[in-house]
Amino acid sequence: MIEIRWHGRGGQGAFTAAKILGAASLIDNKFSLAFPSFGPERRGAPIQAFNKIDTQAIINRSEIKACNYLIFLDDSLFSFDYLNDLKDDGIALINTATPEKFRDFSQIQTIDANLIALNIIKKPLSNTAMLGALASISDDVSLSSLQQASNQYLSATHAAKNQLILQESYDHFKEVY
Amino acid sequence: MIEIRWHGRGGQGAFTAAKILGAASLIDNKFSLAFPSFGPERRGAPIQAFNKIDTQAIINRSEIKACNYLIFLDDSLFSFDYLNDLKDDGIALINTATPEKFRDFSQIQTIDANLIALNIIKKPLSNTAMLGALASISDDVSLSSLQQASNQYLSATHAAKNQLILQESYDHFKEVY
Amino acid sequence: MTKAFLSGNDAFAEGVRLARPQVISIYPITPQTTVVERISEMVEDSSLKSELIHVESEHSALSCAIGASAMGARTFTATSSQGLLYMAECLPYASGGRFPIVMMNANRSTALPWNIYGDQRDSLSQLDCGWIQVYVEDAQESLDMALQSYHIAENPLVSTPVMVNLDGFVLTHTYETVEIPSQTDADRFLPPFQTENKMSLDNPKNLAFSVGPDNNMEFKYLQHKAILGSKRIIEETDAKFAEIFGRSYGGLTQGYRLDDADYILITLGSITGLCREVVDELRERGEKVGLLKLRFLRPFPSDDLVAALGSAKAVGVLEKDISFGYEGTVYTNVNSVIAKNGLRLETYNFIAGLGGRDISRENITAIFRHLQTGGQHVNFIGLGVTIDD
Amino acid sequence: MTKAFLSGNDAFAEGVRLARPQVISIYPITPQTTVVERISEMVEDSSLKSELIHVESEHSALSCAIGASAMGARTFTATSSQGLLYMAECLPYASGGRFPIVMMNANRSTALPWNIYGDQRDSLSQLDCGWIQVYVEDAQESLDMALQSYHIAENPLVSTPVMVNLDGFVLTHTYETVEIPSQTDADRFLPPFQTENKMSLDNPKNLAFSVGPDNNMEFKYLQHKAILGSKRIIEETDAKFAEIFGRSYGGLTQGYRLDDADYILITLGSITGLCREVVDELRERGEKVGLLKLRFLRPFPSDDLVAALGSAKAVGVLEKDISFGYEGTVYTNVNSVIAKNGLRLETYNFIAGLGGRDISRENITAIFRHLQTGGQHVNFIGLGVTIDD
Amino acid sequence: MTNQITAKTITDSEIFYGHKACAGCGGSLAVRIALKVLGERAISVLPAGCMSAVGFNYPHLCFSNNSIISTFAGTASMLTGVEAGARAVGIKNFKAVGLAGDGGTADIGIQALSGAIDRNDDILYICYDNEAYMNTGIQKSGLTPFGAKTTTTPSGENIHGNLRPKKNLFEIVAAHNISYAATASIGNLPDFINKIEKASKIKGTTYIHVVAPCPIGWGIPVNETIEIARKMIDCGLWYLAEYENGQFTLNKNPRDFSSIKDYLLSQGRFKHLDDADIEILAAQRDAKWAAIQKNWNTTKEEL
Amino acid sequence: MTNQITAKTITDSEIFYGHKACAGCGGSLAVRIALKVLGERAISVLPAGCMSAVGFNYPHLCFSNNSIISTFAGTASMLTGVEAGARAVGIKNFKAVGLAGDGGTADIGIQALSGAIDRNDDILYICYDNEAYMNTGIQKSGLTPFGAKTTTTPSGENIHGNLRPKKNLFEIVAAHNISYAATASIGNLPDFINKIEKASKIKGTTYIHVVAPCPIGWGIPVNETIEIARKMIDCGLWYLAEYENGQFTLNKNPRDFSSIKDYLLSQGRFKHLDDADIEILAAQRDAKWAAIQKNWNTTKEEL
Amino acid sequence: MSKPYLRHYQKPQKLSDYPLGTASEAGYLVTKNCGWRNERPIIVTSECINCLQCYLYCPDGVIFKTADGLDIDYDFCKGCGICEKVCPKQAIKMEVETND
Amino acid sequence: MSKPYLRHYQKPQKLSDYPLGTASEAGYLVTKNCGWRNERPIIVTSECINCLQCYLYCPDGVIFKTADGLDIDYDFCKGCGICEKVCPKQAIKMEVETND
Ligand SMILES: Cc1ncc(C[n+]2csc(CCOP(=O)(O)OP(=O)(O)O)c2C)c(N)n1
Ligand SMILES: Cc1ncc(C[n+]2csc(CCOP(=O)(O)OP(=O)(O)O)c2C)c(N)n1
Ligand code: SF4
Ligand code: SF4
Ligand code: SF4
Ligand code: SF4
Ligand code: SF4
Ligand code: SF4
Ligand SMILES: [Mg+2]
Ligand SMILES: [Mg+2]
Repeated sequence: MIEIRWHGRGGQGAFTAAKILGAASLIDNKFSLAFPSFGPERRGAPIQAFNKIDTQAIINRSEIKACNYLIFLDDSLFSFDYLNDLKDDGIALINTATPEKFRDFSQIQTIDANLIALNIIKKPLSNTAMLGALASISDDVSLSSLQQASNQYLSATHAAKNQLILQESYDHFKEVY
Repeated sequence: MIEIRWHGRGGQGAFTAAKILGAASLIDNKFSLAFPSFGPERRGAPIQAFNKIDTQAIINRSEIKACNYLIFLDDSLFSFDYLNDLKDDGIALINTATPEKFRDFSQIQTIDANLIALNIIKKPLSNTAMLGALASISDDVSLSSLQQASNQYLSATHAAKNQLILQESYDHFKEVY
Repeated sequence: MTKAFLSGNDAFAEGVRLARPQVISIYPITPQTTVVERISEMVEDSSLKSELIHVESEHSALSCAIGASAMGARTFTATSSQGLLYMAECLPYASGGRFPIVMMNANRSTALPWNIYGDQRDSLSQLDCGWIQVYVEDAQESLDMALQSYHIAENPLVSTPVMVNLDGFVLTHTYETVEIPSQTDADRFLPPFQTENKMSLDNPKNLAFSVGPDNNMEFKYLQHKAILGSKRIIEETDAKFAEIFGRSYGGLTQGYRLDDADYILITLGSITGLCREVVDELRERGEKVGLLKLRFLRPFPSDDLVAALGSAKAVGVLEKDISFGYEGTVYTNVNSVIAKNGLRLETYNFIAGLGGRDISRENITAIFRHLQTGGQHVNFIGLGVTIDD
Repeated sequence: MTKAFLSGNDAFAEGVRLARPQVISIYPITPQTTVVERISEMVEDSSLKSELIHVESEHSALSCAIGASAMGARTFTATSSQGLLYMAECLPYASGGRFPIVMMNANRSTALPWNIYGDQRDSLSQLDCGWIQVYVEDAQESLDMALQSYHIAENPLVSTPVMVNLDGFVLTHTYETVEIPSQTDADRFLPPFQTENKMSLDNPKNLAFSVGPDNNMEFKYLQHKAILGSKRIIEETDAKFAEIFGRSYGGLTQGYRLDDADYILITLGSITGLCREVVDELRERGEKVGLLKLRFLRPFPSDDLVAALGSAKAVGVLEKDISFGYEGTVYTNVNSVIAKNGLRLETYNFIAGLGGRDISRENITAIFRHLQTGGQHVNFIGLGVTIDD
Repeated sequence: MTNQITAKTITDSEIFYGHKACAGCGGSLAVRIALKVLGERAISVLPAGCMSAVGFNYPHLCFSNNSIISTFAGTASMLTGVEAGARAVGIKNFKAVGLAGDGGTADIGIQALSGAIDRNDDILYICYDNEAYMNTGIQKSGLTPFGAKTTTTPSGENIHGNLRPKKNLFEIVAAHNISYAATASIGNLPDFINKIEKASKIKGTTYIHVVAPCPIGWGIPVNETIEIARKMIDCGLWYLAEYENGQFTLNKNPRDFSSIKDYLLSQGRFKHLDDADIEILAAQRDAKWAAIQKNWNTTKEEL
Repeated sequence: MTNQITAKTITDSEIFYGHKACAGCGGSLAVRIALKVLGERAISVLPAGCMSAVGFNYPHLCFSNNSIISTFAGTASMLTGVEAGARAVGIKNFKAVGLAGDGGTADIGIQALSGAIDRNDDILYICYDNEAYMNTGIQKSGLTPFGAKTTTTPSGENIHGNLRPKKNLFEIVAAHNISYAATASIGNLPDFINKIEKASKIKGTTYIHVVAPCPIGWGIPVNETIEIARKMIDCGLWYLAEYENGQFTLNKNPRDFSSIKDYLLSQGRFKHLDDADIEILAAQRDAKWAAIQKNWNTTKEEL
Repeated sequence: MSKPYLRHYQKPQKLSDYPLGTASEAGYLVTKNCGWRNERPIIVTSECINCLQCYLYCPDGVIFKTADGLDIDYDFCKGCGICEKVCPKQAIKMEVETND
Repeated sequence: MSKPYLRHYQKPQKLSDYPLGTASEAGYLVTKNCGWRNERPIIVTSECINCLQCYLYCPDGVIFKTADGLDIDYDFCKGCGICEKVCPKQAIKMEVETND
């Protein structure tokens, strides 16, 4: 089972990303759960969202402790302590404009998702870009499924642009590797 | 155990009589319960009230089925069927201005309680008179205790007049016998 | 000490007066109403000095009491049936906040159908709400438990609200002889209310807060532990009460002729008296029967039950209650003790008195017969019809 | 039939849409809110044609549903926690009036302390209210039980409201794959609502009347009998559902690897999945463990329990609930079956997940250990502190 | 105002009949008349209170129209459900009417009532105001007037009965911008009948507040129910008015008031009032009327 | 009106601090200011709603005064208990204040509020109106204005958001003959401050209805909370007024209104409104102001 | 003219005699109210001008129109005397109820 | 000046560390709110006329008076930008928050 934790601020769309990822696994004929964390904090406060992905039905709803992927929609949310929450081969994926800070850590991958989003939708909404990035660095979800799934959670106009973001962020890593 | 059922209309004071009787037994160093019957009917509708009197504490709160005394505050409430609810030596005590109708029944005693009350308090409030009558025909409660007890349930002015009613109705039967 | 001829409600009101609550919220409902009427008279004539608040509903009655308790005031309210359910949200609120409010509940059937008569479905349906629940038998116990309840509730180790249940009409509206203690003795028994669980200008607090998954379970455990722990306080309270007033009720339960009893009937509330009479009758005939009156339903008297039932052959639970689609709730609770302790005896449930149906001496005798001969587990007593389909 | 990636609440809303309720009253409360939000969208976009009523409270939500049901309309409402308690008065009202309303409850802890997370104290505290109570495990069962519940509730032999319980957040807000049946199939499954228990201009009725001591107990008995009788209807409904949709849930309970199981864990709701995994794990190690999921708490599945537990050595009840001063209510209910049937096995209670505390795989494994080795009867799982005093 | 339905033309059918109310009960008259005006197609919702208590005792059922008891707090919300449900199942030409006491309306029921008005549900809500919780035996409600003795506002040395003025429910309802609201009294049935008739034809929420004395609770002989209701209007402690289109209209504009003292002291519940208490009530009345005369439309007709 | 407390003189103490409200939350500003005016001796009661949700998370507690969360329906009744309890235990010079949202006040809480006013309990009740149930994620309340999109009044092909006008709560409260009631807005804090100060000195029930925009629910940038509150007043969809001694007074009498369309379309919740919808709102506004100008005292000062 | 009327009632003998839910025939009377009455209203036809005030104001609705005036359903009249009070012609007399 | 302030918080280790009931010390903060902030308000002292509008309108009350003007408690400022908007002198600038 692949376990993923998203870090974002309320309103950044971390949970939407998790839902798109879950819906994409469905298209991939996998099983998945997507769930938010809840708390009293409001829009703007740091929040988390979660995915579990597996080839068989997932019936364990308990908390995720160790992650295959930790995804940060915003590098201000990252702290190095979080690396302890990764499984042995886990990866932390960080949206940052200053990748050099993270260069020394083999478990960390970075992408300037804001930049990609800003170019396409004029807003620093990083969530879709991070999905594209994830598809790129992992075999657990396919870009095409993400593209299909994202349509379900976004209005038609948004969806089209998000396709572009997905593609671009996907390509970003494909180039890197 | 002495079991008594009062028949009256709401507002005629059947339950007050039952309470005075109960309080009087306390003075007599007996034990007693007094309880009303309840229903959706309002002022004016026929209602019942009950007493249980005993020389030992009464711990049985179930309904009274067979009575030692059935007391009717108003003869319009009486029907001969009720005599079936009397214990073998039970007595029905009826407030009536037409005693002749009941003359043939050994289980029935009558008194014109309204008349007594009218004379003294100018209202046909029969309940105290029926208490006096009961004291007279039975050994289960004393007049003096009733007089003492009635003070607890009535304002000072009322109480004084009720003493008179009690006495007069008590004497009524003493004369008869 | 004086003697008076009072109803269960009147007696309870006297107990409340003696306890000197500082804030009282009232809302009428049959058959509770005469309690709040008596209390209104006491406030009017200054025999009780208290803030008397005419609230607009039972939800408000208990909310108001909670607010007052949060200021450290001793509080009282009373309700019944629909009213208890209308304030249901406030029940775990008061207990979870550990506010030692005392509330009288006049046990009455709940709608639908509408019915103003006594059964115990109202309070038993809210057994899980975190309150201590007492069921009393007669007017004297009503008065005494009004006083005792504050002593239990306000003990800092308990700090939990207490609901005192009086059977509607058969107890609330039945007049009988009651001893009324003196205020001096009452004051000797019940000290003024003191707690840390309150606001204060010198030591401001935030109350009734949220607690997330991190700590919530600990708060719940503390609540549970406090009620379990109240068993001891209940016994101590009864002992102190006995010392001052010469009356004692024996704590969580009260047994009757249990020694060597093979067949035991468990009761609660005002039906107990009649059952005792039947026990006497049967004992006279040489039958080994006994009775256990449950005074407290929470904390549940597990230990007392084990002690009482240990060597019995069969036990019956008589209750004015049914949990639809199963059985009476008290029965369920009793059975659990039996299962946990591996007791070997038959258990039977007698559902009676729903909606005010009279329970007769014959009914009780038949119940003991049933215990002796065996039969169905769950029995409706006094149904007026053939169960044809 | 289509597949979608939906939360438990979303799935339930889809089920409601397929059931075509005619009147829906809504009031928000976390974590129920997204159900009524989905339904609002459906009404707005006409995929559901229904009178959508924005009521001012939960008491009003259920009162409104009762009124509509009294006209013969199929009705829906939903609530959670404080909301369920705020409408508590209307619960026995709806069931006593035999109005086959379907209500979703998002299981959430009740205040105090405030807590929005999932535990089952809300609905379990109202177990006696005369409703049929279902607990579902995942989003698919949520959708399916929305449909099935109407089929059960509206059966004239049942005519009793059904409360469908979804664990807050872990089920209500967790997204997973769900099959959505076609409207055609749904219509084939669920016929329009018909009843005699309603007003009509041709045949005017007086409803929700009072019934005094004379007849009241018979009405209560009828209610009890209807819920007991619903066991058969529940099974028939499931069979019909299986026929049309190819999914089946097995009626009142669902067993898992019970054959020859010595140690059985009883669960309800969404924790069941994880427990199944642990059973598999232990079975693989050769341990004779099994699981029984209680789907319905009322009617209580006594017969299923006897059948399942008959030859076990120990049984555990895992519940997100505590009846303060005693034990978990489900445990109490299970123990009663054991006592009545004289089953010889140890029983244990595992109170977990209060206020949203996570229940881990390790917790479940430890629970099975406890079943095997024995220990305390009532256990709080996952307390974060030393129990020092 | 011309009467459309009169004693002559009103249906002969009795819809609320055989009930167990006290002799001379004003509330039962209000309910009887309301249902006679609305007719057999009215669907009535009555909360706990005297009228449901005396009318719905299985098997003795006193409403010949479709009727239901609601929870005490739930009159208006159940009414909403009834109305929506009736429409949903295709019933046409019916009127959903609530018939609730003062306590059930002004106190515990106000949340639901306020909500229904806010939704403008197509219902008629009639509050029969007997100025206390009567079904439970005369306790103070929000509509109990200043000075009245009830069992929870006893009068004695320390306190002279209820210390709070009567809640201004008619205007509270009107402040919701309700489609139509009116006050009425069983002392003036033609006026009450007209208002019911008018309200029943309006789509949206309508409200009628009808004073209906309770001889038991007020402490008057059972044959004086109508008289006391009339005296209450005559002495200015009640007024007949309507609210429509954002405008208040006074229907009867008394030239001067009859004795308030006479009205009060003829009732047991006010017997303890001294002159100072009566002065307070008179002052309250005068202030109210000053505001009425200033702010409301008043009809020409002075009675 | 002369300011008695100003930004200069108001206490430096922050009583509501460190809370978890969204950035730019209007409600938190209303609560912060109210408590700064009332001071440390205020005892506050907050029902379920955003402000209690963001302020009372054990062990993180954001009120430095005595404060308690009430049940959602029980703000006013708990406030009554707090006030009575405080007096009963001998506390002096305190003010019991309720701080409740629009849903908690106008819908589920109105029974208790109405009851407290009826008793004239010595409490101050402040409703911070963000025009929806925000804590649960933006659902329609009785105070949600006509046209607004919420999650339970979605806007789409069939329905253009909420179809019911905003409940007239200020006047409903006033109709209770309350000692003092006022409207306010966080767009005008000096006015709000004065009114709190004034209310706090009155013995008896007082009520302040303060509009407190919620950037999340209204669909505006978080830095525009104050601006939108001001626009709402300027375009005439809100007004600053008081009710005292049976009399309404308009505090600010705008000579003319700024564009209602501008106000509406700058918010996400109104973006779907077409001109016809906007016309309806404008007409409602004009009718309201016509009534205000006719019936209320208006100050000379025209702004 | 229609109204709830008195039925012969037999207490249910078996469970199936009870209605489903709490819904039963509207306007179904099983007991009279005459037991309330201490005084009996008598309409003095000769004095009556048929103004219908008594008909209108009777709380129990027991005064009904007949071909030639008004009559009273004494099964349900409670004897409150309101009719006597509202009659402008003193055409109703209250007579003490006899017991037969 | 007083206000709730940040404490060093340790999760209770034993049951007796928990309060009685749900009553705990008022104004007890254990976490900062600066994680909210994307932009940081900077008061340009030279432009400031000390009109206190920013102080008054800050929803979080984090602007406080100092001996020589105003300062901001950045532990709790959420960066909403309301202060910038209400400042009549544009004396507050919002700067993009850096991560260190
Ligand atoms: C929740 C709840 N609380 C209390 C009651 C008890 N109760 C029933 S009727 C009634 C009095 C009703 O007073 P009102 O509404 O004025 O009507 P009236 O009896 O005067 O006709 C009360 C308090 C109830 N049924 N439900
Ligand atoms: C009885 C009950 N029903 C529902 C809720 C859920 N609830 C909590 S806060 C809230 C919304 C509050 O809205 P409002 O009063 O306007 O305050 P806001 O959140 O907008 O500040 C709701 C519906 C609850 N706590 N209790
Ligand atoms: S108590 Fe009053 S309102 Fe109730 S039935 Fe009797 S007269 Fe009517
Ligand atoms: S949702 Fe709105 S009202 Fe609630 S905290 Fe956020 S901004 Fe404030
Ligand atoms: S006495 Fe009363 S009940 Fe009888 S007819 Fe006259 S008004 Fe009607
Ligand atoms: S009120 Fe008198 S005159 Fe008029 S109809 Fe009746 S009896 Fe005849
Ligand atoms: S940015 Fe917002 S929180 Fe920070 S100081 Fe300015 S107004 Fe206050
Ligand atoms: S608003 Fe601007 S000018 Fe005024 S005090 Fe603040 S920073 Fe200075
Ligand atoms: Mg009334
Ligand atoms: Mg709000």
